[in-house]
Amino acid sequence: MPKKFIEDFVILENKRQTSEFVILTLQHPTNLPKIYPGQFAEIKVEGSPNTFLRRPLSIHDVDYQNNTIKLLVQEVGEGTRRLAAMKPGESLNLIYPLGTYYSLPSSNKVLLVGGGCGVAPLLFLGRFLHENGIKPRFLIGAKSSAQLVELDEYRKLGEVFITTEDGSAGTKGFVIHHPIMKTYKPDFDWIYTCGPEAMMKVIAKYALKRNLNCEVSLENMMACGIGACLCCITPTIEGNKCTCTDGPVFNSKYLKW
Amino acid sequence: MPKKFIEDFVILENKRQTSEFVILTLQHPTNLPKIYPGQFAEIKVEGSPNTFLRRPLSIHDVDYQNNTIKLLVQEVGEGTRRLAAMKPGESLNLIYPLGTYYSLPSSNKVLLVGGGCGVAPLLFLGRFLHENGIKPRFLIGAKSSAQLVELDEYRKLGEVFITTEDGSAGTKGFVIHHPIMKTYKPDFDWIYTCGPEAMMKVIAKYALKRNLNCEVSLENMMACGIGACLCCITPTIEGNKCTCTDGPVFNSKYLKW
Amino acid sequence: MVDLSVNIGDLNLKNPVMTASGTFGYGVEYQDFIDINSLGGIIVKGTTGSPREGNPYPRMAETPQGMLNAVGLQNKGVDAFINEIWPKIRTFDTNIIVNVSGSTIEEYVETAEKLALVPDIVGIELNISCPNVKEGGMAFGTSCSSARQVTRAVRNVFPRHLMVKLSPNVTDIVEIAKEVEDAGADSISLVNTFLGMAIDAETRRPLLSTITGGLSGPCIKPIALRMVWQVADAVKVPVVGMGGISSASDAIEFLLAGASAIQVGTANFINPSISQEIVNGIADYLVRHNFNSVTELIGALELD
Amino acid sequence: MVDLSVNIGDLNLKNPVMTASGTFGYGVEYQDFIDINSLGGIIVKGTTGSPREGNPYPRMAETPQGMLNAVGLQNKGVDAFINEIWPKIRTFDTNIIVNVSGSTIEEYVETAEKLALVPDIVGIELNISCPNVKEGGMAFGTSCSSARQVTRAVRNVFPRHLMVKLSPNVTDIVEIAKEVEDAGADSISLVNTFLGMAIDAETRRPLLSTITGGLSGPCIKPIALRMVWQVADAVKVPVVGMGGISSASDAIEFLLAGASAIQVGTANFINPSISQEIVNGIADYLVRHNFNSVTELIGALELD
Ligand SMILES: Cc1cc2nc3c(=O)[nH]c(=O)nc-3n(C[C@H](O)[C@H](O)[C@H](O)COP(=O)(O)OP(=O)(O)OC[C@H]3O[C@@H](n4cnc5c(N)ncnc54)[C@H](O)[C@@H]3O)c2cc1C
Ligand SMILES: Cc1cc2nc3c(=O)[nH]c(=O)nc-3n(C[C@H](O)[C@H](O)[C@H](O)COP(=O)(O)OP(=O)(O)OC[C@H]3O[C@@H](n4cnc5c(N)ncnc54)[C@H](O)[C@@H]3O)c2cc1C
Ligand SMILES: Cc1cc2nc3c(=O)[nH]c(=O)nc-3n(C[C@H](O)[C@H](O)[C@H](O)COP(=O)(O)O)c2cc1C
Ligand SMILES: Cc1cc2nc3c(=O)[nH]c(=O)nc-3n(C[C@H](O)[C@H](O)[C@H](O)COP(=O)(O)O)c2cc1C
Ligand code: FES
Ligand code: FES
Repeated sequence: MPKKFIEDFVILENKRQTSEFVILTLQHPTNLPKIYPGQFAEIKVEGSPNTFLRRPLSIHDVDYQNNTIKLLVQEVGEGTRRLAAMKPGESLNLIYPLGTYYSLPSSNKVLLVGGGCGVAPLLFLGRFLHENGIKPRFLIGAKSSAQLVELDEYRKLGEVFITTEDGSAGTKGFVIHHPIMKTYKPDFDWIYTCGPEAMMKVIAKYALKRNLNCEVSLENMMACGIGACLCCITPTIEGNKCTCTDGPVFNSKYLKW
Repeated sequence: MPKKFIEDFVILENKRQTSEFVILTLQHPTNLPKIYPGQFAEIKVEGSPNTFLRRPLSIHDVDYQNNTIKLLVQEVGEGTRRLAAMKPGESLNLIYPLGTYYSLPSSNKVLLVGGGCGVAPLLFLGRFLHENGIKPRFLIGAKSSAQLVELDEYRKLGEVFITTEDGSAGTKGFVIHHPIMKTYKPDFDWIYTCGPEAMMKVIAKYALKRNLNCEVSLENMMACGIGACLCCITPTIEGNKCTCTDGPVFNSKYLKW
Repeated sequence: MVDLSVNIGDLNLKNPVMTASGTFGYGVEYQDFIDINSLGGIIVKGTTGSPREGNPYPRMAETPQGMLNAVGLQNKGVDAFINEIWPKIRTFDTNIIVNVSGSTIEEYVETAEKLALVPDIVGIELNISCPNVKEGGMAFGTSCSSARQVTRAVRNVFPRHLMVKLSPNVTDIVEIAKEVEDAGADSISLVNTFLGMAIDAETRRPLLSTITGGLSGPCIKPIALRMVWQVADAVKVPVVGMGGISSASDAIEFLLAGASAIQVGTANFINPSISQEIVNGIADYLVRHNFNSVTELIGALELD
Repeated sequence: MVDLSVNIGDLNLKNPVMTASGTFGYGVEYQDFIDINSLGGIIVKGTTGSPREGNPYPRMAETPQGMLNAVGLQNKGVDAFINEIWPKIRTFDTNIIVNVSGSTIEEYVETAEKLALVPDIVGIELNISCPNVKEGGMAFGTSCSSARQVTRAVRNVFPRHLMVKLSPNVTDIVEIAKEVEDAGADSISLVNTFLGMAIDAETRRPLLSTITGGLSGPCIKPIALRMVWQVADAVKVPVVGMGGISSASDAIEFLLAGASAIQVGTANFINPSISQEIVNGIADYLVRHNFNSVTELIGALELD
């Protein structure tokens, strides 16, 4: 296991994307350790009396040159609301990098499927694949166009397909309804997905049926994030596994889905 | 009983006085109710996870023209540290005005004796007396000159005497050792005091012995501040009384001191 | 309009929100902040046979999301309550319930008898669970036989609504609840405070004059909620839940767990308008979730 | 240099700071954050006779200054512990104590017997207080007779240090502590978690798969501290205190109340270095207050 750290970062920038999403850029005073796409950090939310435990958030992007990382925060409760209100100069304590990561594909035809705040790890994954000579395609689902974030960033790395539930952008419907889902193998035989569990389950079933490799990233509730409390388990064919150390990225065929 | 309010104030200014003391100026959007010297507010400290109950603080000064009040905050624990770190523009919820107040003296020879953060209500009291044609004298005690706050403000209202424990300003020793304490009646026959309990007890004994009127302001621990919980009691010759509603200002002769 | 009214036995409440004994004075203390008549009921401060001075100062210590108190039933006694206080509060248009405390069964009975003679006092809450007095108090609430005895003795002399308030400092609260129901309680309220302690590490002294005191506030909510759920499941009389309720959502959790009404305690100290805000918040919830009546929430916890 | 070492019966601890079972894995999980060897001891995860999968997800809910857990003793069983885990952790230079849990007296005894055969396991902590299993667990810790029985049965087969961990979900913890002492415990640790519950008002469902779970964290500290104070006053064996300890000052409060050592639990999740910070903080306190040895603090609460 690579080493984990507890360290203070300083907020460099807080960029609001939509009414629900912000992107925080955090800087570390010295060199960052190696971080892999799909890994996450456990974040201490200060000044939020009802946020007792740390909050797990994916590493959204990493810049080793400037020692910065980005977090994509969706405001859903007191903790994420407080994070989304943080100002440049404030400091944030992270335990990181945590958990497993998406594996390098043996194919170069890959599809990255994200929904909601589940897009968070996919930018970093896309960049990582790109750097490794693989051109990712992105399929991003949202309720409506107003929830779509950072499309231009993805487009720098590969082709981007969109679905929205209300049809306000891209194909109307859920990600599974997008035409590209019909053209697996020629177009892709490796799927990475992160998003609402219901979405990931559909994708996992789809992949299983077609014998495509599929890695999913779970967002189970966590207390410790480092494999000590056994609160975050998910049932697998090898018994209960910790989402924080055996995951969050699992090959979907191991999950009891 | 005059009406009490729960209202949000906005911080206009946070002026650091010493390493321990700041003065906060808070503005109310509309006209302030009548507030009397010695009264206090119960303040909700936001963003301080370990500060569960409100914190009682004296009204340090009132400006009806600008609808502002001032608070003199001494940093002693998490709650007061958070208050002392508040920035202009932030808002603060107050229950106020609470408790009894110093009475208008029947004499015009009055001495106001304060120690530590106990000076807080005395500026407002001094101004109130001054406006009522009485020239107050102040006797202010501190550990050292570095703890003395706002002397110029007091000097606008009346003569100021100082004692410090280390002799770094004024007379060396405690307030009770100041030469003026020898010249009661000619110089004063009415004493108002606020500060550490030990100091107030000495002053109260002194006054009792010489038959001087003496009003003290207690700083008992409070949960509600409005007479509902019965946590803040002080024993009096008429039984246990609530410091928050029967006090904080008591005529010292009623206290079982 | 959604219907907020609930019945606790023969008591009709405008809404399920009451205020807890010892945290709301006699109601008058909160008049500047809310309309007392908008509440389902208020439970006044613990009343004893004779006047009591309570425990020495300090009586209070702050704890993580809670507080300890050691007030010790300071009150002017039942006679002063009836003659001086009651006339000032009886005109409130809400259910005013008198919390009755004591050190001996005789004291409980004597107090209840006197209150029974005041016909417009609709009910009493029998406090067999106060941890802050040397004798009696909590002791009655932590054994089945004494809980039964004191309830039955008071039942015999008090003909109107008898709510019995349980102590959480027990191994099996269901056992006690059943005894109390059996002995004639019209309703059961829970929980009173948990026996706790606080020390100042710097001075190496206890923070309370009595060393131990009663813990209340959000910190106890998970335990209180569990107890309410267990008791509501086991008894037939209505249950009134409390322990850390500080928001409409907290209140709804207790209703879902089976409480027919709730009491707001320590939260009143932090926000004196909270009880009324909770009434409004429950109404909003009902609208938002398409319920017609708050009674639809009672015991409506969904299990698989 | 101040002396931080304490003895718990025959166990010598470098300092009074241990980590609580179920909150510190097997120690290895924390190696990136602290030097495990700097601790007085670690109590490993609850170990049972056979492997257990524990309870279904969700197993955790956040509460005001605390959390509920319903892990339910997930572990690989005592054989796997001895064969796979112990070889990896036995070289830590600290006291490693194995928390033993079970559903029946036989299971406790069998597990303890197997651990007795591993000579370098210095002690076990008998968990008669787990609220998260259907059978046994807490039931053993809430009645005097079963607490006595299981303690005596394990005492008969385990010759080294036997620490017994009490449940706080009882009316009279002193009574249970005395039984356990009498039955041969070398030390008593307390408290385990409080039985609590959490509901999501919006979905009207319990937040835990098991509906109820164990409450831990700062919220329980005042009650835990009171219990430690009561038990330390009543028994002769050393007491190990825990419940919400999150700072050196919290730890010192438990020592003052009479604990000879303390365990840090839930706080490890929020700050994985906290146990070592507490060791340092206690040392600073001793210097600042002119004590030579931490033993001077044990039971040193000043009463008038
Ligand atoms: C490995 C991992 C990576 C994640 N990455 C991201 C990310 O990059 N960006 C992002 O915005 N969110 C991410 N999440 C989800 C995020 O952790 C939760 O939204 C957050 O903890 C909620 O905290 P809160 O205080 O705002 O909400 P709360 O007030 O605690 O809860 C609000 C709602 O969110 C749910 N919730 C709370 N905690 C979690 C949790 N750990 N997982 C799922 N749901 C939860 C609650 O059940 C509740 O319905 C991730 C979660 C995991 C486990
Ligand atoms: C009527 C009244 C008027 C007051 N006016 C002022 C004022 O104008 N300026 C000012 O700086 N302070 C004033 N105080 C004291 C102030 O309320 C406390 O210092 C404050 O509550 C401490 O909060 P904390 O969170 O910073 O400290 P905590 O961390 O809560 O405690 C730090 C230390 O302060 C002590 N303390 C805590 N609460 C109180 C309290 N209510 N009274 C006395 N000691 C306490 C604790 O025992 C502890 O030793 C007043 C108190 C009262 C009752
Ligand atoms: C300061 C204080 C005084 C109390 N006095 C009484 C009392 O006189 N009688 C009683 O039955 N309960 C008394 N209680 C207990 C409360 O009514 C309530 O049961 C308890 O505080 C739990 O609810 P909460 O967490 O909402 O405060 C008192 C509680 C506090 C905090
Ligand atoms: C996630 C979790 C798992 C636990 N597992 C065990 C266990 O296996 N055996 C045990 O005796 N106690 C267990 N406990 C209880 C703790 O050891 C400790 O007694 C309790 O959490 C109180 O201390 P704290 O408030 O410092 O956490 C567990 C606690 C938590 C939070
Ligand atoms: S969150 Fe603690 S083991 Fe995963
Ligand atoms: S603080 Fe509650 S009565 Fe004074």
